[in-house]
Amino acid sequence: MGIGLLVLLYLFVPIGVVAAMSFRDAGRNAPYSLENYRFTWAHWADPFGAAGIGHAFWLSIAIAALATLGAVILGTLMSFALARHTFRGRAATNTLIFLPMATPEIVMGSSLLALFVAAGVQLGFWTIVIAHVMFCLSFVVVTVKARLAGLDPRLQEAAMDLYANETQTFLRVTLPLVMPGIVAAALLSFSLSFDDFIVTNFNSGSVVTFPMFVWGASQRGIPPQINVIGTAMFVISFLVVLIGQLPNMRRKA
Amino acid sequence: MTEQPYGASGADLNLVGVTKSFGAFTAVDDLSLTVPQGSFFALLGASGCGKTTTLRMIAGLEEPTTGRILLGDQDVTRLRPYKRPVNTVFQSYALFPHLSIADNVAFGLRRRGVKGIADQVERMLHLVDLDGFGKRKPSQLSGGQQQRVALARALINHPQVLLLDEPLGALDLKLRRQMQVELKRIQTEVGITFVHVTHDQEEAMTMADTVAVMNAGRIEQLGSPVEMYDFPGTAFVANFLGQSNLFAATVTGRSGDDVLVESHGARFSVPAARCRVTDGPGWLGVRPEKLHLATGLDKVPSGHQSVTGIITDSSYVGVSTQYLVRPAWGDELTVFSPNSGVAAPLAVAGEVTVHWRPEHAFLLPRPEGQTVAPVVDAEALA
Amino acid sequence: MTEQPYGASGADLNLVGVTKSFGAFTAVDDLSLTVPQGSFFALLGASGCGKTTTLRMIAGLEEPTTGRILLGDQDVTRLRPYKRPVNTVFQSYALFPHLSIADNVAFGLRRRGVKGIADQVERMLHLVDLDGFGKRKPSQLSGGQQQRVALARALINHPQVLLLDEPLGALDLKLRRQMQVELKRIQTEVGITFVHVTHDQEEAMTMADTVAVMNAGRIEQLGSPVEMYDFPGTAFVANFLGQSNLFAATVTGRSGDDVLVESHGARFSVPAARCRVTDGPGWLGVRPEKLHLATGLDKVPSGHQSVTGIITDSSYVGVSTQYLVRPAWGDELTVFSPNSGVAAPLAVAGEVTVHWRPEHAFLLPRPEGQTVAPVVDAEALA
Amino acid sequence: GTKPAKKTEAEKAACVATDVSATEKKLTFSNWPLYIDVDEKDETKRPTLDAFAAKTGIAVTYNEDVNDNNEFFGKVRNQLQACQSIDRDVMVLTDWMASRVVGLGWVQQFDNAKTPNFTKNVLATLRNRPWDKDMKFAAPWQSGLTGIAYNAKVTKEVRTIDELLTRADLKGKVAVLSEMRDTVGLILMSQGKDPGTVTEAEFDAALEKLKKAVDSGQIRKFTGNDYKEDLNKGDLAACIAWSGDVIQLSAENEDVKFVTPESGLMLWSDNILIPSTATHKGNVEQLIDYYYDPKVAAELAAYVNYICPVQGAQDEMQKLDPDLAGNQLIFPDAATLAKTKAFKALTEDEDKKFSAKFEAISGA
Amino acid sequence: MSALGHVGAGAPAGTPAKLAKPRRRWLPYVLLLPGGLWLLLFFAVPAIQLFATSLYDPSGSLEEGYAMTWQFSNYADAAAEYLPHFMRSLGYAALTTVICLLLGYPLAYAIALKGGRWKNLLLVCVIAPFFTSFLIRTLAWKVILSDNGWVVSTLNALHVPLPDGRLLATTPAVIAGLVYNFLPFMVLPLYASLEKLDPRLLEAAGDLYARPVARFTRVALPLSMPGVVAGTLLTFIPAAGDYINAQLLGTNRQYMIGNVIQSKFLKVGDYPSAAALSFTLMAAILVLVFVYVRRAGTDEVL
Ligand SMILES: Nc1ncnc2c1ncn2[C@@H]1O[C@H](COP(=O)(O)OP(=O)(O)OP(=O)(O)O)[C@@H](O)[C@H]1O
Ligand SMILES: Nc1ncnc2c1ncn2[C@@H]1O[C@H](COP(=O)(O)OP(=O)(O)OP(=O)(O)O)[C@@H](O)[C@H]1O
Ligand SMILES: NCCCCNCCCN
Ligand SMILES: [Mg+2]
Ligand SMILES: [Mg+2]
Repeated sequence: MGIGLLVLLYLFVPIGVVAAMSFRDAGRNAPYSLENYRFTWAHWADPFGAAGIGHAFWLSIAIAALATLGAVILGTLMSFALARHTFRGRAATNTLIFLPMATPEIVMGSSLLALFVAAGVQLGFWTIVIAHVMFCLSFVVVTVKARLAGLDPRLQEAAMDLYANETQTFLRVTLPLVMPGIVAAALLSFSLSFDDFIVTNFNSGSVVTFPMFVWGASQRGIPPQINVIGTAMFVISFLVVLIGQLPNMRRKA
Repeated sequence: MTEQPYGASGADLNLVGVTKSFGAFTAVDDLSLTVPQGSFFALLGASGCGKTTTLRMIAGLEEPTTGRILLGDQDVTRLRPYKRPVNTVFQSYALFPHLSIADNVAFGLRRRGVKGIADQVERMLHLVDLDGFGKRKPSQLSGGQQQRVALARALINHPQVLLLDEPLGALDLKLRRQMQVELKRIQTEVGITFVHVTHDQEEAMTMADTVAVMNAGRIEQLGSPVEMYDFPGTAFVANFLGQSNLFAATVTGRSGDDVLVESHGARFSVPAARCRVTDGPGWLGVRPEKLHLATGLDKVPSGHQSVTGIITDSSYVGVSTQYLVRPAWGDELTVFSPNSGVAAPLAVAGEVTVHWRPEHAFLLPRPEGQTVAPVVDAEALA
Repeated sequence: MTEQPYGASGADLNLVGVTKSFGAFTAVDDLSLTVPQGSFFALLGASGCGKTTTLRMIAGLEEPTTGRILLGDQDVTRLRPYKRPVNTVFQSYALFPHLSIADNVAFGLRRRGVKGIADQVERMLHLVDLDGFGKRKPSQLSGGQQQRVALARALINHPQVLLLDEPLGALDLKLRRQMQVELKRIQTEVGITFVHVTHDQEEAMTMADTVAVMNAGRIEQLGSPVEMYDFPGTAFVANFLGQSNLFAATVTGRSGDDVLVESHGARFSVPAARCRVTDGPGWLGVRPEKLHLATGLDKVPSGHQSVTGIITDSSYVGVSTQYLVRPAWGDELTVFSPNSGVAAPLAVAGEVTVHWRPEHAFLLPRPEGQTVAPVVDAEALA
Repeated sequence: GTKPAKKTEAEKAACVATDVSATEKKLTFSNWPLYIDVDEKDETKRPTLDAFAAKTGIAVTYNEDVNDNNEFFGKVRNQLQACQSIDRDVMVLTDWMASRVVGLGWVQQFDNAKTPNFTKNVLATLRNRPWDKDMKFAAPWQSGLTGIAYNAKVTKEVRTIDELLTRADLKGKVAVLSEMRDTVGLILMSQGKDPGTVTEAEFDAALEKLKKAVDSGQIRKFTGNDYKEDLNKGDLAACIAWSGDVIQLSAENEDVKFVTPESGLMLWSDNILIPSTATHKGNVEQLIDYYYDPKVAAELAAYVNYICPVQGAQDEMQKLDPDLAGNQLIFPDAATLAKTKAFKALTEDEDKKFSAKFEAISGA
Repeated sequence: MSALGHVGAGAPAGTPAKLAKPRRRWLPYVLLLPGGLWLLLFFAVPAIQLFATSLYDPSGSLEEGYAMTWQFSNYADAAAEYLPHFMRSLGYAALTTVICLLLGYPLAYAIALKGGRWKNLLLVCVIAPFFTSFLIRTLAWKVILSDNGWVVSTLNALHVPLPDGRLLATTPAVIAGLVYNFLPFMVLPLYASLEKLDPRLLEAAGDLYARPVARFTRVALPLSMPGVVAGTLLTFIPAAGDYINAQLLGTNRQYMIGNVIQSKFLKVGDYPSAAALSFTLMAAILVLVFVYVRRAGTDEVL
């Protein structure tokens, strides 16, 4: 238990630094460090104050949302097929789903780039979305499949027994029950997509996502707003997940 | 789409030559069965004998390999489950964990687009004694309460047939007895056909009008519980429906209305009306509660038949005391002696005479060479 | 480090004023208890009354809030579980799914660094009738077999005390009876102290030398099963250990060795030796099997006491028939009539006289104002 | 296999995007960090650019996303080759890379008639360069010098390249540029060789010296413009750096200092280029013309402290800040220029060979 | 959120559920079609094309074009030249995985078995930092580990030996960055499998004389093996291909194969050799994964 808490603390240390930096009052060319610390609210008052940051941020949010949507829909369908049916080619499909997880991002990113270029596809927003759906897909399948496999098939039988046809059974029983798995998969996808740099960097063309903005900033001087957004993302995600969990926690309490 | 006449005056449930195979394995084997409308039918049998499979075929959750299932004169063999006027109370309740109790109960009516459900749900919850529980989630109920929700959820649809798959299996003894009374009461009140699967023969006997004992995919015997207990058809049934003392015997002849048999060197008689075989090998059987104990041969009432042995164990179970008596040939006999306060308990290791009235014995078929009665071993079959 | 003398000649297990609280809730309340070495002790009580908590404290899996636990004269209250010569057979078996049966059984010995284990494991598997199963994984065994592995795994360590937490809870009736016989046999053979927790009072009674009935964290009564059944100490025990018919009564006086009571306008007597109260309100109790039925007052044997009523239900359970009889004042009486083939069954709705011998009745304390006997409702407590 | 990337004339023509400047008053500008003037009080404002917008009505999206020539080229090459838009109307690349891009036919010509200031004011040394004889492809943005920078808070003065590459107290706290011409050029000069006429043997000898420093752990990093952060923080004690950057940094952090190595400085310039797929050529022409106005050029130079490529800017500077007008790093005189060298224009073959050797030491 | 824990932990025991009978044999194919096509088109096809690229004549260039010469020697050359980088990548990834396991196990264990009603909250704590961009976090590490930061000065004051007296731009810094960034990929699957661990089994072990250490090694660890396998894979694979940590927190003496591939693709433009390196890396990882999964004895891991 003690070690566990220490590890948790370790996870939080950099977040603390980011939060501290978000309140730091310093000039454009001041060193990025906690020395000569002066406090200010200014950056929080204007989180998108640095040129390009707001655009990059909303772009990343949009990409993550679309990629999550795509991956969750495609992945959920696939996990239903894999968890509920036996068919020829099941093993091959499982392998196809495992492979992207076993492939380093750099390999995925570069090969996809080669494809887009060869096909003459204009790199940019949509190529990023396509790439993100691709690498989130496997994680969705694994997550939803696990949930489905733990689902009692008798519940669906009970629904059919109670006059629900196949569609109603799916909508009224199966889907709500698999929902926690889907939500988890969505959260995972969102964070994977929102945070991705390597694959995105290959396939972004001239579009600048938030991680790419950060990457660029790290080379020329980091605007404090980056820390504001970093901290805000942490707090918001924490609250969202927490609120989602509240009913659950109360029940267990 | 032609809707089923839900809750319409029902008709008998008929299974005609129904067989279900899973690959090479036959789970239900050419089963034919009639369950009269409005009756309480119990299916009994060891684990794995095909009870659940039979119910699932009636519910439409499994399709028979061959054979037909009829409700009145409608053939429902290939009807999808949601089109049958049949509902199931599942072994594990299968309540929808994401829905409230009221929504669970309302589920079937909603699917059929019935209006004004709230009232019906309330009445149904009242029937199963769960007023005020509508808003809770299944996980907030105790096992017994969940069981009643499962029942309400099925009953509210007024099915022609209600299937119950070991609905009490998970409850402890006390709660189980309580629920049995409840179930029986509800069945009498609503008057629909119940097909009840259970492991517990005492449950089957207290509740059912008709009991069927299944064995390896077939019906071994079917009848009223009293008759079947009193005069079982096979050694399997004799052992499965309550306990029996069975002696390997051989018919030696006939004397008037009695069949004479010899067992382990002793001679006994059984009324011909209580014999399933009249020559060759047989099992001579007597129920433990039909055996009486006497402290000497002289104390045996006239007309009784008897065997002498040593008491090897006695256990007091409140209502009665169970004695094990070992006769000269070894196999122990079980004797239930009621603690009605009439006789004093007997000591272990003492010699006693076990006696019974010939008309309480029965003679059942015994395959040549078999000398150990077929034991009901759920494990071996599981 | 001083090792425990595993399997050394044991000594009595003593619980002295043991209390266990979870936050504000007291699960076990100032419990004192002595279990003599080598005896078979059963703990009985409704769900949630603190049985498991008691066992867990003995095993060292839970620490008492106050009080001491002694084995002989060694205080083990704060000893870590792995240092106690105590083993547990868990309710759910808790077999290690990743280990073979043999490795499961060998687990305890291995942890203690014992050599030459193979032989012992084999002997132990033989004892529980599982020769040849050593190589299998737990998931490849049936429930009953798993139960026996759990037993073997504990027994092989020759603990001074073996704790059994509803080990038969998950089995069906038939298998359960079979395992009860097995357990009792093994206990007799190895002669170590068994503390057995169960929900099933029949189980407790057949197996135990001493039974303790727990209620809300305290011991309500403790004694030999026969004595407790025959003359329970409280209405709770009377209802929990078997069934009882309890009439709200009031002591009206005394006549020699008999206490006179009045109930629902009728007058009865109970021998003073069978009265737990001698004035004020009381519960007049008679066991269902001690009640007899007569078709008229004139058929009641002299010296018997009686009540007349209408038969409202009869159910045939093979061994006996259970009648419900409603007297003038309403509350139904339960009567078990053995099917020993002596009397003919009685018809529902007929009038009968229920009678009993005064020395089969007992009189128990009744709090002023209570008119409904405390019902054992597992759900309400769960 | 794949087709050659070099475009035929016909392909080049086919690839040039239509100019929509007439209807779209905007342009996108990709430049290096620390290459534009910023309002001291409001860091989101860029005075010269804002004035340009005010004057012409053209809104400029300004991105500081060029960190290293190779890196930037690597990012856009696929699109430019496939004749796809890179969403940029201006990119600023160093001479050698500009020459390469021009050679590949990936940029469009601008109309000299529309950039009179440029034709008139560009420094003589930057006219009619071999790869852009007609001055139609590239307009120098700034020129600059490569030398040594150090952080006085962490180390004492670093005077020579040899010190940088060997001084023990600097071990692990030194960065050199991933820009081969800068790093190798300075080393060549420290070995007494002229980067303008470098031979393969000389190049190899210089690399040898570099390799020793890498292997000994002296060198912490090969950087692009990103040396700036680490130098500023003091995680780098000293590094090879670009003149204007260091002067800008020292304005806020006086510990950061620029040193002219005794063996000399590298001289280069960075050029405005219009990608062939850019759709706002007309707007860019206005931008070029605007920045070649000596007054604007002086204003910019006063902030970025690079060598101003605009004739007449020195006079304007005189009015603005006489100190700066005399600064040799901004307006070098002949004596200063004599101490600087430019790197030889490599043939494609040489470039490939040298780059590979350099990359083997730096990139991995 | 608890379902998040299932990531990579594989399906729980039990056969796939089947409803009635498969009346519509085509249904699974229809369900698989969109996702399957997506993967085929955007994963498999590019991979195959990348493989083709790896066999181009390396003397070509972007400017000149490449010729397909089935140049298998690209692989030999890549392996020969960059063997140290391969070894470093695999070594760093292995070390990272081991440290993640050592750190992640107690954390997952504490959450799963001791978390009680705080379980979900604690799990959120593990995940939430990862919504702050990975680069921002890594930059924060640069601040923390800075040569002039208080961590280094404290360690120096305590005379803890540091490589060259610093933390940043050293192997430990790169490993620390990798560990930090991949820790959740270890914790989540571990949590998922530990959550399923019946605490009664641990009690049973204690009851059977297992001391805490034996309880862990004999019961908890073997039973959480599927989680360990899934976690190690999900950590090892991306760590082996990473280049950001080495680039930001290391020097070019810490560069991993990812840095080489990245520079070949994006800076040098040597596509055949970049592709050959990519494929070698992928193959090496697949072989390792395969051997590992076999030896760990959990076949249906992912
Ligand atoms: N889908 C299936 N595939 C193969 N065999 C099956 C399938 N379903 C059931 N069986 C087999 O058919 C036989 C009958 O199963 P069924 O579930 O009907 O038994 P049961 O009588 O309900 O037993 P229990 O009392 O244990 O519930 C068993 O041997 C079982 O293993
Ligand atoms: N860890 C705990 N925290 C809080 N309350 C607890 C805890 N463990 C047990 N209890 C409570 O203590 C009481 C006794 O529990 P215990 O498990 O001993 O009951 P039991 O007699 O074994 O019941 P059952 O027959 O249902 O197994 C119950 O009300 C239970 O809710
Ligand atoms: N901050 C602006 C730096 C510009 C550097 N240009 C690259 C010159 C390469 N020799
Ligand atoms: Mg069944
Ligand atoms: Mg318990």
